[in-house]
Amino acid sequence: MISFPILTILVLVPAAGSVLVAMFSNRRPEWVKLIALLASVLTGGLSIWVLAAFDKSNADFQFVSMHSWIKPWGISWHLGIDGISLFLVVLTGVIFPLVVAGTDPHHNHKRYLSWMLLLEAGLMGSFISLDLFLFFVFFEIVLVPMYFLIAGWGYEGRVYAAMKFFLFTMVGSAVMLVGIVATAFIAKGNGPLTFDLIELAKADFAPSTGRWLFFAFAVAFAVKVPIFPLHTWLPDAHTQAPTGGSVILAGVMLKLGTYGLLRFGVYLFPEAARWSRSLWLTLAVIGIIYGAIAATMQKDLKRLVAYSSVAHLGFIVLGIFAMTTQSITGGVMQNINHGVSTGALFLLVGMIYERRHTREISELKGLQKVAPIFAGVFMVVMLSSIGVPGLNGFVGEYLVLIGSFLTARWWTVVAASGVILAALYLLWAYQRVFHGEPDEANSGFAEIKAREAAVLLPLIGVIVFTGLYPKPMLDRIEPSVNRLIEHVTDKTGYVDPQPTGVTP
Amino acid sequence: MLDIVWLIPALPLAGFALILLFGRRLGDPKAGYLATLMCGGAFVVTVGVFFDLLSKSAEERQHISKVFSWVPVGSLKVDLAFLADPLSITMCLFVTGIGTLIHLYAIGYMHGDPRFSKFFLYLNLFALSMLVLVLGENMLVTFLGWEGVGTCSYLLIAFWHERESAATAGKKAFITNRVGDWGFMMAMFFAFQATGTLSYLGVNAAASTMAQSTATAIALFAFIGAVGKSAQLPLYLWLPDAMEGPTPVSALIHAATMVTAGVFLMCRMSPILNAASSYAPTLIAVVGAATALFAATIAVAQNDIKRVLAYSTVSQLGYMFLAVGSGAYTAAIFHMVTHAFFKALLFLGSGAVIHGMNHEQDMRRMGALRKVMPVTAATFIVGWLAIAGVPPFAGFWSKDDILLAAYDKSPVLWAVGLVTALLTAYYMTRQVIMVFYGEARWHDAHAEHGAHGDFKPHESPSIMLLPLVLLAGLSIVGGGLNLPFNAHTEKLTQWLEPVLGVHESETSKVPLAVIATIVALVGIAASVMIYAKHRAKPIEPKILADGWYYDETVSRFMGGPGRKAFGALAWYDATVIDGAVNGVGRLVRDTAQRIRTVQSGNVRNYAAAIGVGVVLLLAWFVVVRGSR
Amino acid sequence: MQLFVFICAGLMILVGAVGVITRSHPVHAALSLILTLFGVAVMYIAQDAQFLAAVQVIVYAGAIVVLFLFVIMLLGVDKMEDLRIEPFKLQRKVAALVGGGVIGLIVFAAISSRDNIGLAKPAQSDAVTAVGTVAHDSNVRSIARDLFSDHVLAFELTSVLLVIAVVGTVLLARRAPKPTTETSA
Amino acid sequence: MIAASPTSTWYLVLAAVLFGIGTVGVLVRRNPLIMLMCVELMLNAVNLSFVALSKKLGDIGGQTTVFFVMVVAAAEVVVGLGIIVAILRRRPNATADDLAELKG
Amino acid sequence: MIAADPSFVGPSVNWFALSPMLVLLGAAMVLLVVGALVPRWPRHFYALFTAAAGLASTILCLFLWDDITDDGASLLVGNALRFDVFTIFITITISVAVVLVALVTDDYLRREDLEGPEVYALYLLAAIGGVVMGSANDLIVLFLGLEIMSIAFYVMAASHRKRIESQESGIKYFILGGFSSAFFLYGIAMIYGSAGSTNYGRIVDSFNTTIPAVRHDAFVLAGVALLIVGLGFKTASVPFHFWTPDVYEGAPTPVTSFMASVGKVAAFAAMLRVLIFALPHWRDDYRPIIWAIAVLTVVVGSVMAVVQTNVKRMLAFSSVSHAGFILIGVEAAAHRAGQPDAGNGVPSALLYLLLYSILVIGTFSVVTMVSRTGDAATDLSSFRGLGKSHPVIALAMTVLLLAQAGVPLTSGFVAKFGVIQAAVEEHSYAIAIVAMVASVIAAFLYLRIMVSMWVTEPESGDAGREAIRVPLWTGVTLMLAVGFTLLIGFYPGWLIDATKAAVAVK
Repeated sequence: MISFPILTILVLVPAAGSVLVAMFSNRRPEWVKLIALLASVLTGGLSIWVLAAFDKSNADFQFVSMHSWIKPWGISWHLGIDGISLFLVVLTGVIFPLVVAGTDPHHNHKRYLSWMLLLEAGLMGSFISLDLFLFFVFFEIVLVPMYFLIAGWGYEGRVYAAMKFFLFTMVGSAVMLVGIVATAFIAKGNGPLTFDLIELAKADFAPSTGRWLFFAFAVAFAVKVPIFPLHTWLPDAHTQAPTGGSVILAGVMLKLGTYGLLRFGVYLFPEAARWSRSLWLTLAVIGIIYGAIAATMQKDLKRLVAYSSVAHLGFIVLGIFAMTTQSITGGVMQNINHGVSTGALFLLVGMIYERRHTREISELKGLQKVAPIFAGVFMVVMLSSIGVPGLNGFVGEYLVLIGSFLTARWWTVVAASGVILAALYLLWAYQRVFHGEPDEANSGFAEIKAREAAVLLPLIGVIVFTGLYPKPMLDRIEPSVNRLIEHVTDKTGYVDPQPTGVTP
Repeated sequence: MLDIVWLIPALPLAGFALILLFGRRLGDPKAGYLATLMCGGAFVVTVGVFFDLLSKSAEERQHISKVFSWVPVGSLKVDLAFLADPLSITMCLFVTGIGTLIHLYAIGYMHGDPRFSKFFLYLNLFALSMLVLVLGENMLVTFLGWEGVGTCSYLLIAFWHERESAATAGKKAFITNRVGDWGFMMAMFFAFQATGTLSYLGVNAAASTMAQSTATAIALFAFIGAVGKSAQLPLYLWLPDAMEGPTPVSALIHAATMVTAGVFLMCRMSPILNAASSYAPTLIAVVGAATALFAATIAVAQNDIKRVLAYSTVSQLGYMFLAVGSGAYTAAIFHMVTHAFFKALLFLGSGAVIHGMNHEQDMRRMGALRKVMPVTAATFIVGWLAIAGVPPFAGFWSKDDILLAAYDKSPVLWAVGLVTALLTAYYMTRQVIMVFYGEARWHDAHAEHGAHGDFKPHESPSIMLLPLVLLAGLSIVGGGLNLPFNAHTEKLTQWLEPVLGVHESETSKVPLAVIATIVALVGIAASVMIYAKHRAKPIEPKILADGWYYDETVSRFMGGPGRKAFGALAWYDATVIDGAVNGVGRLVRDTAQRIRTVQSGNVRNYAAAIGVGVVLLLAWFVVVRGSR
Repeated sequence: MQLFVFICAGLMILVGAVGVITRSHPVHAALSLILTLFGVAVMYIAQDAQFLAAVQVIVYAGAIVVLFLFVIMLLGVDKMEDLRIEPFKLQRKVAALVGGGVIGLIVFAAISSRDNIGLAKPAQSDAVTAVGTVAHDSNVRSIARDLFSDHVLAFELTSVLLVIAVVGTVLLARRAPKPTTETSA
Repeated sequence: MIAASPTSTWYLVLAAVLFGIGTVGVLVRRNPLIMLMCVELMLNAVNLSFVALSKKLGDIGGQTTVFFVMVVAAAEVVVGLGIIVAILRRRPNATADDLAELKG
Repeated sequence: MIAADPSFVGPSVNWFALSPMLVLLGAAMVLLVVGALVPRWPRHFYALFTAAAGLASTILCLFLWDDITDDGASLLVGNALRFDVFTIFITITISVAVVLVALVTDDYLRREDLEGPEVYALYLLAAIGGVVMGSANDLIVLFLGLEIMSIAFYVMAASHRKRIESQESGIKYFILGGFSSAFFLYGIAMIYGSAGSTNYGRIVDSFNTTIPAVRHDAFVLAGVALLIVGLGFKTASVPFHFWTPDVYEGAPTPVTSFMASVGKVAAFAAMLRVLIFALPHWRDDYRPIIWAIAVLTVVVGSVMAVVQTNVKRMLAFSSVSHAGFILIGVEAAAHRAGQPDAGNGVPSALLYLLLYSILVIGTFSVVTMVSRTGDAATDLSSFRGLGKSHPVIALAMTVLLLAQAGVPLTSGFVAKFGVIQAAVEEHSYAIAIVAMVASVIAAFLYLRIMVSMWVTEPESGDAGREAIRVPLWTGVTLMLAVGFTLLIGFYPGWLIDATKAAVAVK
């Protein structure tokens, strides 16, 4: 479509920014911050540009850039973007500037921002790489900055949390690496060795083989999502990470898991995905209910949000493996919605922490009286997280459910009850934090500041807009989803079920 | 005129937006006027649409105005579209109409409240959601409004959120509603799978062709939603607590609009209900009747002026569902309308009383108020007569229709309805007497209060009285909408016929009507005997006062076992699952420590280790591989 | 005759070896070592390796053992080592197991495949002649040929080896700047 | 076959036994010097088998090898003794068991 | 006298092919002579001269590489050495290691004020031993090379006269080394007995002829077993690894890095030569053993490293687990032993060796700096606050540690990927997965070091500590190592091609 290697630039800009920041003197934090902000804003702008230039009639990969990288191993620098990854890229591009602008590390801006930008580069890369090896590289490299962000700028238990996060994820990717290599070699046959996603997707694997390989991939992604029972790294990491870290972690990083499941798991091994669907559906539903219940009982505001993520991501997994146009589209969209609303939630919790230096729900009380606007913002974000129609959270969730209902009725019936629990834990928390008469500790709670508002406003805007008018988003996601399902159909003969009275 | 249906919700939306932006600057009372203006405007538009529809022939009284395509994915095509037909317009009429009055009233009631403008912000948002709900062309749009009103009720009930009770009540309302919403969602999913669309027209059209089981499923799940929204057994819990909200809210939510959404939904989907297997409607009727009776018994023993009304609302809603279950949808709508009139009146009246009593809600501290607040008293009495079912007030006619239908369904249901009617008359009378008659108990009241010098209940400002008067008028003549004398006088039936069909009944109406009237009078008489003439001791057993301990049991379960179970799961997560993870780490460390002892630092041990290795290797090669 | 020689030499070897590992006094151990070395030397002769026998006696029995004794004396570490106590309970059991295992397995291997050994007739490079086959070619001469043809590199490497030995001893023998307990010059 | 001349197998067996004894020695003796001697025993055993094999094969290479081994042995002994001297200078009468500072 | 013998023809010698070795040897000699004659020579000279020698041999190797690509491989001095890309690759690796270590050693010796050209000479001589091991075509030559290297190591390990630990490690290494090389030698004897020669080529030929008879010949197999023992000891594979942590901890830190790099390279080169090139007939016999040893090594190494508190010991155990990874490559190679298409096993192992030795030298150069005067401060606590006091050094160390942990965009990942890929190609998935999981365990310890560098706050005791000095050449070495690590991380293609060339059939 265009010769300009926009996607490569998307990765390089933040990376370059990171190096630049790292080289800059630490004595001038404001300059460092400015550079970081510029880099991230530029990236964001580029990602928006991609969104604008994206051809929604084209279901295939766009802006593809393809260069050979490690010839002897058949590895290439192959980037491309389609409806499934498009909005994740935009999300990444948009959230980072907000985080850079909106959150301050308590020490050593320079290092913090440098890691942040590196993280952005890694995330961008993993969302747009179409080469398994390349993807793995980004997928792994992301751990490093996140590890340092948590361990360096986190709270009391940060070292443990960071370690847990790093090792937990690494175990998963260890298995995946073997899976990747095995896939390449098994698919290769007599031809040349290649790690190119599109080439490999053409290969047919014997069912048994495909299933093993699929699980090798799935484990890694299941850890990342996280799917019950591999989720315990998440509450610790989220809670201990600095606000910015949590926002990225919940907003973008978890999506690596669901995205990976869709892009690599299902796309490469449709048969295995179909074969094991009931397992994943069950785990997803368990995750939804389990996460919600666990969230209800948390005493720490951040932990609560973290567990809510477990529940929300459960919906996405449900959608992916229910494998209907609606459910997958909903899942992909839910990726973004969850990113926005949970990201915003973490920002808000962070602001509360900055003011009160506690995350304990029991320490907070009656904030709505002293900071009504802040409370209002929190309310809106919370409602979107609960999934109230008219806000973004609903659309994705609803699509997932209505789509899954066609293929996985009873799982859906149970999963839908998750919306009740979501209301339960969030409203309960909201009541304990914002309602009632503030005690003297909380009566001094400051109203939302201009900068904070500036950071939150875009997110609120997205929340409301996508809630009321999701069509533009859906129009871009759906073709790629259909293409994926057609691919599954070619491989397995599975047909996307249509409701009676509708001719596909 | 029909093309501007979208304007009906648009106006409150505009109000919402304006107040959101400039509310603080407008302040008290301008914001109120703005909101009222918008709601009133909506009413005017509605009237216009109404007449436009009226001018058309019955068949083409149906107009869809699509705003934009909302959620189009694959075979799922959902538009944000509004359906203007007799049913929705009827709803709109009284939603906007009564809504306007309540807005107006609220200006006076909320005067001086620090969050005045915010209140109207919520009110407009509520009106908007309600209108979306009723105008929705498909289930999803309805659901949008459905959840919207739920959210607004949460916001409004918890309006005075500094009060723990208020906050809790709001939360309770929202969550209980969510349970219902789950049902509604299920209904949608079944409908979509069965018909591939969510628009009412499509689904209803397919009703005749779809499998009966599917129809039943849709109907029952939708009913679950309705139960949640319309506070039927077993989900009525939230409604009495919702009295924590400001009185206009109670009026708006409980009397006129929100709670009737459930009934509306059932009527909207009546074809499905008809297609469903017979036990579905029966179930609905039974639940309705049971709720009606149950709530009425509780209302008998309440002392909070608003709680009485709340339970009576639950009871009246039970009536409506009884009607729906009996297939008399028109009757249900009819009663909905009249009930909207008189219940709104009663609530606002009680609000006026509370206002005049400086937020005193306990009827035992009132009495003889008719002297100090005559207008309120007068209007309230009208409402009382209406709800008690005394001809020719509105309540009598609508309730009569329902009882008739119930009788056709089954005499038992009819009997239950009748008992409920008796009780209704009884407790309403009790309330009127306790509040407006007898000796004034509020002089001593303030002694305990001791708050503000010589305390004198006062009549409310005219801006609050005006709505009362208007509503009182409506409560008197409201019955005129659907007089059962002959087909010609049954205006509402004819009007709604294209949507809801007619409920044929060969039972002669007169005897039933007579019986109903007698029963009502008996109830009133009994109440008078007890509370005015003190001929007998009041029968107010604690169990009734405490609502059969149902609420307590539930909340005790939630707070006790329920919470424990949740706690157990959290414990499991922290101990077992996370424990397993950390356990692996510990395992590694321990093994390492054990191996470490071999690393003793002594050369000879190392040599020994090497030697062992040698022997093992030799054994493998010589014995295993060598001996072939 | 050969048998007799084998038995005697074998006895020397084994007795000496056992002596080395059982004599608690280092000097005695060293002397037993000499016994073994001589036994081995005899074996060499019996196997037509006269040159090696000579070297064995000169280098081993002569130089190396003397070196041992010298060090023993020099450091005065001629303290008796009490072999009755063994700090590690398992050590001796393991030692027995290892020794027995090694001997047993190798002996088994040697016997079980006695026919295969020598099956491969080495492809002789022209410079090398078989042991004792050609009369005019003595053992020394053939070793020399082999040494300077096929194994010349190895031969050169030994020089490197010796250089290292020298350098190493120099480096190690150098006195630390702050001399600790001086035993002797 | 009574007065049989010993075949190379006999030598190999003898060598194996000698080797085993040397191994045991390294494991049981605590005096580093004697451990070194035991290593020498092992090397001699190997030499013995080399010679026997070269005889059996009629190949001189084995003997050449033995020559190299002797050189190596010499070098090892020299260096070994050097290290031992260096240590025992500091810690007289140190046995192998005493040298266990580094462990874990 | 011999020369007079008409019938004697000495083997021809291609001197140019031997030049790298000769350069190293010559340099060693010069150092010794100079050291003896001119005691007060500027200290720099020794190190730079050694480095120069290493560099020279590297460059020579590059020329030789061209020759081989043109004329193909050949045998040197009476079939004693194999002259092929494999040899060249090993030689280059070792020479580079010499260069880097020499640079570090200079500063080290001065800090510890230990004199002497001897150490450098030993480096060079040991390097020769290593090269011989890598290029030997004859078990005897291999044995001599191994002894040359080992004896040099014994001496170097014990060379820090002020630290009793150094000498202890020396004697431990010496006794165990002698012990194991006795086994190794015995193994040679057995092979010699059954093959009638110690020359790789002749061994293969003779087994080709005698194979049906000796297919399950216990004597040969015993020989194979003992050879594996000897090589296993040098490569520090479980259960022959016990010396590693003690020696690594006790030896002077630069020497440790030398042993960890050159020692491993040479030992594995020898292992590949012997098992893959000399004993292909027995691949089905030894492959399971290699498999088992590889798994054990990887797991034990990683697990044991977790509980260490001394960084040198940690790295020692991590080097054990790295050895396990290389063994995986060997295992993969064993599948193809003796086949025309050598597969990826050998190349991946070679790649790993090169990358790892540079990694480990870099890592130890940091340890050298941190260990401060006396070379004793190698406890985890001595790294506390390094991120504050020397951010650049800490960053470099972090990169190296991440590389060791196998994080992408570092050479460590390329290396690991290589062996994993080789293993998977031969369908040994189990070993691959075990190895990867073990590497996660190992990652824990690298993280621990990073944490103590970046996160842990310096404690009161640290104030009194001697400040860490960053000498010029050590810094240079570190930067070279890091640069290389990243370069390969981003752009490994050419190096992979090179390793593939090492087994390409000519």
